[in-house]
Amino acid sequence: MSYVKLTRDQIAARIARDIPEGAYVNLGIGMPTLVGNHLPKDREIILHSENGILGMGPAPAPGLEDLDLINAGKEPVTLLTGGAYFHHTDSFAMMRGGHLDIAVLGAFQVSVSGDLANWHTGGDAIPAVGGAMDLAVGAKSVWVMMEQLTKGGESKIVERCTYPLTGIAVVKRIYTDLAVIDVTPGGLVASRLVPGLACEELQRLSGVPLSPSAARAAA
Amino acid sequence: MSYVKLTRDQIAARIARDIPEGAYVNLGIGMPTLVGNHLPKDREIILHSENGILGMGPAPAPGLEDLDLINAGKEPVTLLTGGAYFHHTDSFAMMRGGHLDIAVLGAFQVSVSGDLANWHTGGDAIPAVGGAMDLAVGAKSVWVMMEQLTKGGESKIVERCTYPLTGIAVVKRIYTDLAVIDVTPGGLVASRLVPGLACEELQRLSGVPLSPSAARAAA
Amino acid sequence: MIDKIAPSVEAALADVSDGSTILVGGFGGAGVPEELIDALIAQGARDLTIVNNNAGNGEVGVAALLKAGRVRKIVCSYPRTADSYVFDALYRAGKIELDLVPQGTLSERMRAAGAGIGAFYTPTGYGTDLGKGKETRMIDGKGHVLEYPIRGDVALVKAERGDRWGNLVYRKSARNFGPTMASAAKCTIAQVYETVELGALDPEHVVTPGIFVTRVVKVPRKKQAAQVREQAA
Amino acid sequence: MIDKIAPSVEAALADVSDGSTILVGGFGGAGVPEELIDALIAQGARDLTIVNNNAGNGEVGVAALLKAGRVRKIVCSYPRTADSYVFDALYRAGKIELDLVPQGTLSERMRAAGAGIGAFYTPTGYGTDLGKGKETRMIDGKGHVLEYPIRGDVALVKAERGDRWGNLVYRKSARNFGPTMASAAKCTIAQVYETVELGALDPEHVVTPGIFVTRVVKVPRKKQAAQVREQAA
Repeated sequence: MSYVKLTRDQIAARIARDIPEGAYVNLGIGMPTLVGNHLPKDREIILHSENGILGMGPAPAPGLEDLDLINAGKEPVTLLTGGAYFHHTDSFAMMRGGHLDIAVLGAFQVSVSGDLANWHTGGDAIPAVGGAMDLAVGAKSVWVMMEQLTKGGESKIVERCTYPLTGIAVVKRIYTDLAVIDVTPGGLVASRLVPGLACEELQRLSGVPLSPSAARAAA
Repeated sequence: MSYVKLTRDQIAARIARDIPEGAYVNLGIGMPTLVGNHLPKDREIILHSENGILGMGPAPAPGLEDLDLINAGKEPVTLLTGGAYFHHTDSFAMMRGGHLDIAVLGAFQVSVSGDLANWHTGGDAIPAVGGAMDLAVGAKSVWVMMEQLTKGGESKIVERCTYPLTGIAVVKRIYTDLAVIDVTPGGLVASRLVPGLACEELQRLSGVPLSPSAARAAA
Repeated sequence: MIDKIAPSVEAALADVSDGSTILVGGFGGAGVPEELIDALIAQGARDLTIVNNNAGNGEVGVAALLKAGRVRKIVCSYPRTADSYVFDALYRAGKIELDLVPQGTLSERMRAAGAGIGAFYTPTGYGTDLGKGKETRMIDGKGHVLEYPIRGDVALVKAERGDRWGNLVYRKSARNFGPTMASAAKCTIAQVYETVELGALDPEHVVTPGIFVTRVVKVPRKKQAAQVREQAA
Repeated sequence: MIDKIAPSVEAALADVSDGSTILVGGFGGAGVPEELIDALIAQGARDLTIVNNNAGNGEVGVAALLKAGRVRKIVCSYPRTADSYVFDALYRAGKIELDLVPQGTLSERMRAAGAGIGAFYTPTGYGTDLGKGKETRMIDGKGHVLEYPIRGDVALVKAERGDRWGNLVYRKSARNFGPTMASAAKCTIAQVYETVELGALDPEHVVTPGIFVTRVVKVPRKKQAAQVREQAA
């Protein structure tokens, strides 16, 4: 059977739908930022930005940018009614202290036990970590948003990360362009595979053991 | 020769005169609170209160008490123009972090090396420490305000404290009803003895070695 | 819609369990969540650990909770006051455990809980009876003791105003332990004199962002003002 | 009379010594004390350690300081940006030392300096390359690394308004590292757009109390507004 990969916006929309009302959420820089465009309008979800914002809103209309109001990716944003500002140390206390319900992060690799590698490709690159490690250890649930495979066709879900780690056993769920994969004590569990993709084929592509979700039929 | 002991208000006035303009100062509960009544009107001195106040002012006029504005001794106070409120953790960060220039504390005993005992008389009493230990380790200069002798005539300056310690080697200067005694690496140095009191007599009363200050004549 | 406003203090406290650790705000008469404490007494939870700066005064608030026999242990910095006789009697009778903690360490240990800090070294208490039995370390020539977080199951705090997202502002020195305790408990309940519309609190002036607050409950100011006059009299 | 208002950025920075550790506020374009950094370049201090979230952009601010050869070492969380080419070249040439610190640990280490905490255990970085060589400890089954304070000789921060006692308020996300850095240095210099009369800042809204501030210096908003428009263009 043939299947069509989800676009980044489709993955983002899927993640957005899974965020419950009232959740405090940090969207990592890069791909996860897209999730903000898909949040259901009928739910109040409170976005946190590491640089001292709760209740972060969407980008301002052109011409209304305020350079004192930016997100972690340094792009202009807005503040929702009910939002608040605070300083960096308080902001990271929220992250490290387990007050965020969900952090959606990009990744280079995720291991079968939930190890995350998303800050450094090693080698000659100048390393830069930002707030990635704080989010990885701090959020109640770390969700990864990434493509299932690298451009070269290698699985980004691996037995053991070869890139430098961001955190150990921190990832709870992986949203890819092919499926949703939960990291459970019993191993990886796949659900919501794109139509036409069998779990066996996903496992073959991934090169790691994957079981189908019991709830798959319902997805 | 005969001499007259300073009153508590006279000791307080002496301490107040020694506090320089611009100093950040915490006055401990009990006797040191009196210092606040003697601060020179022509100097700006900023009082800190452990419960989250900088720029604490004197007691309000009767009838104008605000139970949300109290000092460490739980008495109503006022706020000076330029003052600020903050929470307890920030307040103790100021104390522990070395931002206060002077803490004036009462004491049961001070040792020759500056150990302070001011929180617990031991034995059967229910212990209560409050912010005493944080002030003792945190302030740039800890000044003690106390009588030279107990009611029973024993020296409160001792070779080694017998009461439970508040902090080790923290006291820089002791203001008593008889003199001002600096704790220096070379030992205790007495100055500003009350008229008619010789250093030898002070040493005899104290039972610990005391040298006269070289600057004594100037005091 | 997020709505953290609880209809009553009773509703706000309904799920407090026996054996809970409860962080209770206030310093002296300022910032004491009196209505929440009264509701906790009525609610009936037992075998509690109370974290508060003091150990109760007279026979109201924390002292009333102690008198009702609900408290197994109190963690505080200053249990001895002119009218702490309820605590005194229980303590001397061996009916309550006391964990005496220097005030700044008390606050910092709760801050550590809220900030995800596993433990910290503080110079406060080094070489004293309150540092006894604790791990120590010399850092830059200065003695430090190792202190661990104090986590609450519940925090009861008093603020001035709150909104339905749980954002809070306080009043003067009534702020005291409130913001830190709010961050350090699984369930934080704030009593306020005014519940305001979302957006009525300036985002620059919010002291406790709603992320730290589970429930907000309005209590009447009138009663409080009367108490103030009584106490001041 | 206490008067922390300095007449100029030059006067405010006159006593910065060679070899100093300088904490520099800002995250992205927000809260960057641009005028103070420019004045530091003009002042001429060398062999500096700079603590900042980034390692400079383009050839202005911290990047200009780097380009002028004044910086021995940079402590930051995110040195790699689209236009961090000045740092990149120095780093690859081995002409600058990089101490890479996770952002929350960077902030918390400065907070520890300001708060008199000797060291703390954080889960951030445990088991990663950035935790390597550090002391570790399992606490409640979770790995932690031991981190020590970062103290500044000087902090350069940008605030919105300040008074002669040094009280500061910030604007929106320009607050970022300012309050923490202000608390962590021996000498804290704040640039503000407005100096206001004592009492003009509401005591409930002061974010950095004056105790953490050594000097306040006013910089013209006009220039800044122009830069804002340019950068936004």
